[in-house]
Amino acid sequence: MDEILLQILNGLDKGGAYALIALGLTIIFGTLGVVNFAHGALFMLGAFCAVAVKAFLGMEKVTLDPTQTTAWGTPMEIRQPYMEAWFGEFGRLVVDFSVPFSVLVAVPVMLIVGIAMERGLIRFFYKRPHADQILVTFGLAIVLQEIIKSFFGANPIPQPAPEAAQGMIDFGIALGFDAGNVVYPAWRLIYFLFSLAVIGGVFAFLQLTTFGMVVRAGMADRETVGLLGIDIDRRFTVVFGIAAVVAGLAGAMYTPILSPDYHMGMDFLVLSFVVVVVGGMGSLPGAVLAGFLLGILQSFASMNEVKDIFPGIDQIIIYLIAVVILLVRPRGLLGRKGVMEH
Amino acid sequence: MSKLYVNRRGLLKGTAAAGVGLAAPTIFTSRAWSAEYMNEPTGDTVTLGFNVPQTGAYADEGADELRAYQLAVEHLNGEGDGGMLSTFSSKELKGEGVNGKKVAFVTGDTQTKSDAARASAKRMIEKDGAVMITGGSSSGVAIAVQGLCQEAGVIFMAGLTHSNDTTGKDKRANGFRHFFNTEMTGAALAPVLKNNFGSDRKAYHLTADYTWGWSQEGSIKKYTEELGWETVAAVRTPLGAGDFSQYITPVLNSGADVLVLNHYGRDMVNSLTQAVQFGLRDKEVNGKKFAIVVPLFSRLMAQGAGDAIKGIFGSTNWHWSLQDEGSKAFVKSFGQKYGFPPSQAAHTCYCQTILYADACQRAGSFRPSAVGAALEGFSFDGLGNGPTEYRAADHQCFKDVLVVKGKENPSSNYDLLEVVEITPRAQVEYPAELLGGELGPYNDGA
Amino acid sequence: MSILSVKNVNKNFGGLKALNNVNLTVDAGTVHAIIGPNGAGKSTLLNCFIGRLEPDTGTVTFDGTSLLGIEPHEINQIGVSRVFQTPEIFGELSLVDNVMIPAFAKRDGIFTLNAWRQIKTETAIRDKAMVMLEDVGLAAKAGDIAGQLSRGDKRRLELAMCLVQDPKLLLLDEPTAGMARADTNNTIDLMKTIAQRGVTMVVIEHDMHVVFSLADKISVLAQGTVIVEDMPENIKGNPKVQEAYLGGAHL
Amino acid sequence: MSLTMNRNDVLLLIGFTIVVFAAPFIFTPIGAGYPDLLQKFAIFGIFALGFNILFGLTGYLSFGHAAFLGVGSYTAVWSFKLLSMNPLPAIFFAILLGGLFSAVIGYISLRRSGIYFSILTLAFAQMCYNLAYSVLTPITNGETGLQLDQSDPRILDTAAGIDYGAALPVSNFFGIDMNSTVETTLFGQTLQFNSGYYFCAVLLILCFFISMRIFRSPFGLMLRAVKSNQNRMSYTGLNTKPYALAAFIISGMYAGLAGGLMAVTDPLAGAERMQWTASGEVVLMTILGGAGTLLGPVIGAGVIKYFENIFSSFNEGILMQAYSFLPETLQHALVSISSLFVGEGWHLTLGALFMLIVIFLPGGLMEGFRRIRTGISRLMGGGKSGKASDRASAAAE
Repeated sequence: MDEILLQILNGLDKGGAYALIALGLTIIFGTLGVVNFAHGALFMLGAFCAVAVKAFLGMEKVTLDPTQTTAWGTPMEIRQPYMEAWFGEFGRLVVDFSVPFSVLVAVPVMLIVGIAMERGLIRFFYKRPHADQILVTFGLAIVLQEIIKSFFGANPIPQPAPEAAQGMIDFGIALGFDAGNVVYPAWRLIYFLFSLAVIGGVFAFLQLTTFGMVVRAGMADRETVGLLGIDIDRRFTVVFGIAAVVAGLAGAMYTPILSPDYHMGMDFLVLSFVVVVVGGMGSLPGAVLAGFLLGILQSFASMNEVKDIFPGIDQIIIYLIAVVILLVRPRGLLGRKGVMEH
Repeated sequence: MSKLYVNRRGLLKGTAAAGVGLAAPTIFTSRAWSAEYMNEPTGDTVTLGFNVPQTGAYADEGADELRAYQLAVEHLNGEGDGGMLSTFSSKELKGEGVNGKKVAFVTGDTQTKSDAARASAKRMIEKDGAVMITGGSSSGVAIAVQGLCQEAGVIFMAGLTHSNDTTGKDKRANGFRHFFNTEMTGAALAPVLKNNFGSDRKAYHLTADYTWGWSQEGSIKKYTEELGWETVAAVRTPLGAGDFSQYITPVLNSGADVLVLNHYGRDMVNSLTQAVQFGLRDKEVNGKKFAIVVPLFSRLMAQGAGDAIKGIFGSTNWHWSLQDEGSKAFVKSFGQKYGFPPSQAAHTCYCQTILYADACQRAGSFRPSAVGAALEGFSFDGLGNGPTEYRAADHQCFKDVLVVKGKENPSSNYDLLEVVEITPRAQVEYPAELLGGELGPYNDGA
Repeated sequence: MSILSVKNVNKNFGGLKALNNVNLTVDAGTVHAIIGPNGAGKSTLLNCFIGRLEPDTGTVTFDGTSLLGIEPHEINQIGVSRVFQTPEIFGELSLVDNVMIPAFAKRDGIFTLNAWRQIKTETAIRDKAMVMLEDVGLAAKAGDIAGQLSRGDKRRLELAMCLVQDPKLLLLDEPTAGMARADTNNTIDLMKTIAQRGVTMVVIEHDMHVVFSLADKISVLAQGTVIVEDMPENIKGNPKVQEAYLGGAHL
Repeated sequence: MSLTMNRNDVLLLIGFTIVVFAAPFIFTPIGAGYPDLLQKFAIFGIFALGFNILFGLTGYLSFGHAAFLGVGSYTAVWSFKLLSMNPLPAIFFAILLGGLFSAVIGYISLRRSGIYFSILTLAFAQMCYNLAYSVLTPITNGETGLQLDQSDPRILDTAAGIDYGAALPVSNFFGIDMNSTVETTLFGQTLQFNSGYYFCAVLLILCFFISMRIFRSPFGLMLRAVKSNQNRMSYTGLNTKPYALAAFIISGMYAGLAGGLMAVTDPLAGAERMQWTASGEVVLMTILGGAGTLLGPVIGAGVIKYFENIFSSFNEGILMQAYSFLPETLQHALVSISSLFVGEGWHLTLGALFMLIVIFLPGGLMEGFRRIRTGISRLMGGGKSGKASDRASAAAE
């Protein structure tokens, strides 16, 4: 029982990340009709916002100590972070909290990236075939990740969670389990709650604001909204920016769980497409539902008891679910007719 | 039908079938006749092919390998401070190139994919005339390229490849490995684990679901079970799983008190970081402190895992903090050129280049069979691993193995591992038959 | 002699009764118009003939074969062709290709793996297609890309695509919708020629001018039911029809 | 047979044949004339040609065609191991298995269209890849890849009394080893004529010819109709599904053949051939060259393989040489800029190339050629009239 509970937690946590990435992707699909193969790269850029913030906050003052030499004969470098040198203990704390801080940076940065991408490139591709959209966004994704690689290298860069969030939370006790039986890392719980908050924020924005209403109307029927004399294009620019922010936030907060490297976007790309399609093209609730569903099923499929019966099931579970769902429900869980079918 | 064995440069020297071939029109002058073996250098240079991952997850490791190769070529050609040439026990190389020829090199990108690595190696052999291929950062690629070099008739000096199969089941006469393997890791690590954790332990394995992972899992199981450890479970994880939480949570309440992560590269970075996140490093089970073991360590992985590496045991082929003369010379030479110490991948690649060059010099030829004969059974010292021997039976180097531990208080971003023990060579040696496979005959490509 | 007979057809969408016990008989060789106010169920009825919709109850029989429960392409293969309200053509292909495709379908059936034959040698099919394009007045544009045609020309093209199959029954859904008067008159003339060839036609039309110049018989559909079925000259004065049109919310 | 072809098509086929056979002459000056890369050009040309029959004609975007390539490779290697080192049975079974797999996967996936179809094919291919890498290792030899072994049975070869001795056997077409090369020097260039390449080349030309026949056939017209308007197609009495499925199977067989040829030229089959990135690669090749054009996919395949193999091989040393005619400071500056785009940076060049082409040449490289051709003919036309007027004025004198 505790085992299943833990796997559900794992699934929710994973699902949170899947849902966030898929959410942005499906917004772009639904509103702009663009197949965005650079969406994984946006996730990666978000993660590197965290890397950059940590690198910035952790900038070190380098002094050479002539009395000591390195193994290769040059004077030893003495490094001290400026933040620590200037602000002492407080400075250390600031560096320690670099990942949460990076969220504040990621929002404007990703918004700008998203808007620049839409204005500078994507908008010329609204009327082009999906194949062209795939080629151009895939090319962009490669360019973005190569740029990141040339700055940060190919190796994963550790981004620890703040010390305060590095421990485990034992909430099994509250549910009547023995102490220590159902414990879960604090940061992962924070990530799950964070993903819920972002998802909630996006939904609230689309449901409650007039801007959101227009966007939803645009998702339903772009031409009609255009006929109403609303400048839908301007709004779609912002929509793209929002999708980029959502992906970026998902990436920035995920760094303590998965040390970021330049290639992580590609690893999430296929998965996020599967999530979106399983949820149903252009359906926001579908993307969220599919994200959590796939996360939880993936966790269950990895349990030893399951793997004993179906060896290798954890390798293919995501794809298997995708096939089954698409064959049973032609447009995914909550998809609408006619979106992205041609 | 008579035996037909025709090679690339060899004209069709079969029977009647020869007429079917592509006879060269007379206006062409063919140089195919003169070569005695594949890519025999005819000018005043000899070309080596450095095939390393430049894109993909191991790009940084590949970049470090390439640095080492460039350094080795400099030293062979008499530039720079000579590095380990001065500490190497064989004194044949004088910094005047090899066999009177200057050493030149070409590079290629393996992408850590067998197909791409073979394509790249083929380019270097077919187009650039490389007489030896070296490099790589994974066993799948090493075995694939080794097979290719055997078919083409050039020597393959493996880079970083840790699977038993490279010099076991899939060994080839034209292939040589300086790096150690999972068998040696198991033999070296087990006694240290016993000293530190006792002989009454319950181990839980997480294993990357491909040949290297299985090989590693098998070795560790074998040697730890000999010590009296019990293996609670061995779970296979998909390559590139990213988030391993669903594999780690079952460890929590499994009763195991040791977690063995048979992962490498990004998988290892992620699984270790996440295992520490789940509190496994600080846990107490069965009244004992929980332990995490990572059988194969590398500095780049340690950098990726950050603080999670502290106190974790593992093994490595070489580490720059070693204080023997060879290591010191190499670290000095590498550090002065690039500003930071070399990784184990860089070290093994450097050594392989020097060993190859030395063998050519001793053989007085670049002919694969002659070079191979010079390498077989060759005993040497001064390359950072103590007395070492290239065993003739499987073309595997036998040397001391380092058992390392993540440092608690690293002084720099490179000083992440400390050497706990140097397991002597005698302890990690095994009979060549143990791992099966056949070397087969050398292929000179002509 | 009836070629199409519709008996007791009902179709509900949710709670809405789109077709309520519709009965209809189309005689061979005649032009049968279906008129009625918007929302009367005309298009729904037509969709029941071609396999796009399945009625809840009732039968649709064409030439002795039931049209229910079979695929659209099978319905076409037994001789029913359809012109759509918005012309459905192959927009990326040339006009002659557009007409050759149905000609191939007529000759080779629903699927043939004729990958080794070459179109170039299919002169009979090409000639047939060219004749049809000639008939609809598009021969001069045979090599043009169909998507770039005017709406009227697209409709002609669609007609040619249907006619090349020598259909026994041609269904037309508002063939002159959105056309200028001159275009409409041309289309009427064209349809008259088709009618003279003996093709049975069922036409849905708003434009009474079109209806009365073509139809041999008219069915008036209102709120999902056929309220009158009669000769054109008897329809004009029929009070039921007037009520259906004038009493309805529309027009 | 050729009587039924357009004159232009005959010319295209002849030109194509000449280029393919003369490839060692043409590609050696740009560093791509060595056997392995020429083989890759031919093999991926076949792969892309087949993919284009599905994607270019019907518009169904499969993201799983690498699975059939992988199946073809595994089948061919198994044929070498069990039956004979002759490539004919190997490619026969590779095509057969490629066709069978594509029939099954296509039948299921074609129940959906658009992106749903793409994701279904992707899912199937990823399942094949993941299983081949791990659980199916007894059949695929997992990460290491399936290789030949001295001790393989090779029933047919044994029956025919062929003994390969202690060395690893080489695939062998009735006495011609697939890795044998004749090397000659012409105008200072070393040209390599490789039998494996010419084996692939003949098949490439055959595949190109078949593809041309399909393009110009009623069947090909129907495939275009599938892409254009499926609604109209079914109301025209045509069943779209078997047409799409037939295209899917044909392209699967092309992929199987390509996979088989990879094993023929280099007897090793690895799982990563089936990964989604490999499927994506053929999509990119096709779009880059020009989807729906006859020649485009072959060109796209060539460009991508050229970048992968040649651009990745440039290192600083080579760049320094290339710029050695320049003053030293300029040389260093140019080397450091260029090295961002070559060597380990070749991905960047490829990504940028994708973007530039799709932005400026929506129809792929073929559109670029078309534009150049019209540009030239306009120029030539202008030139001619210029000359004519010259002549006129000369006459006036």
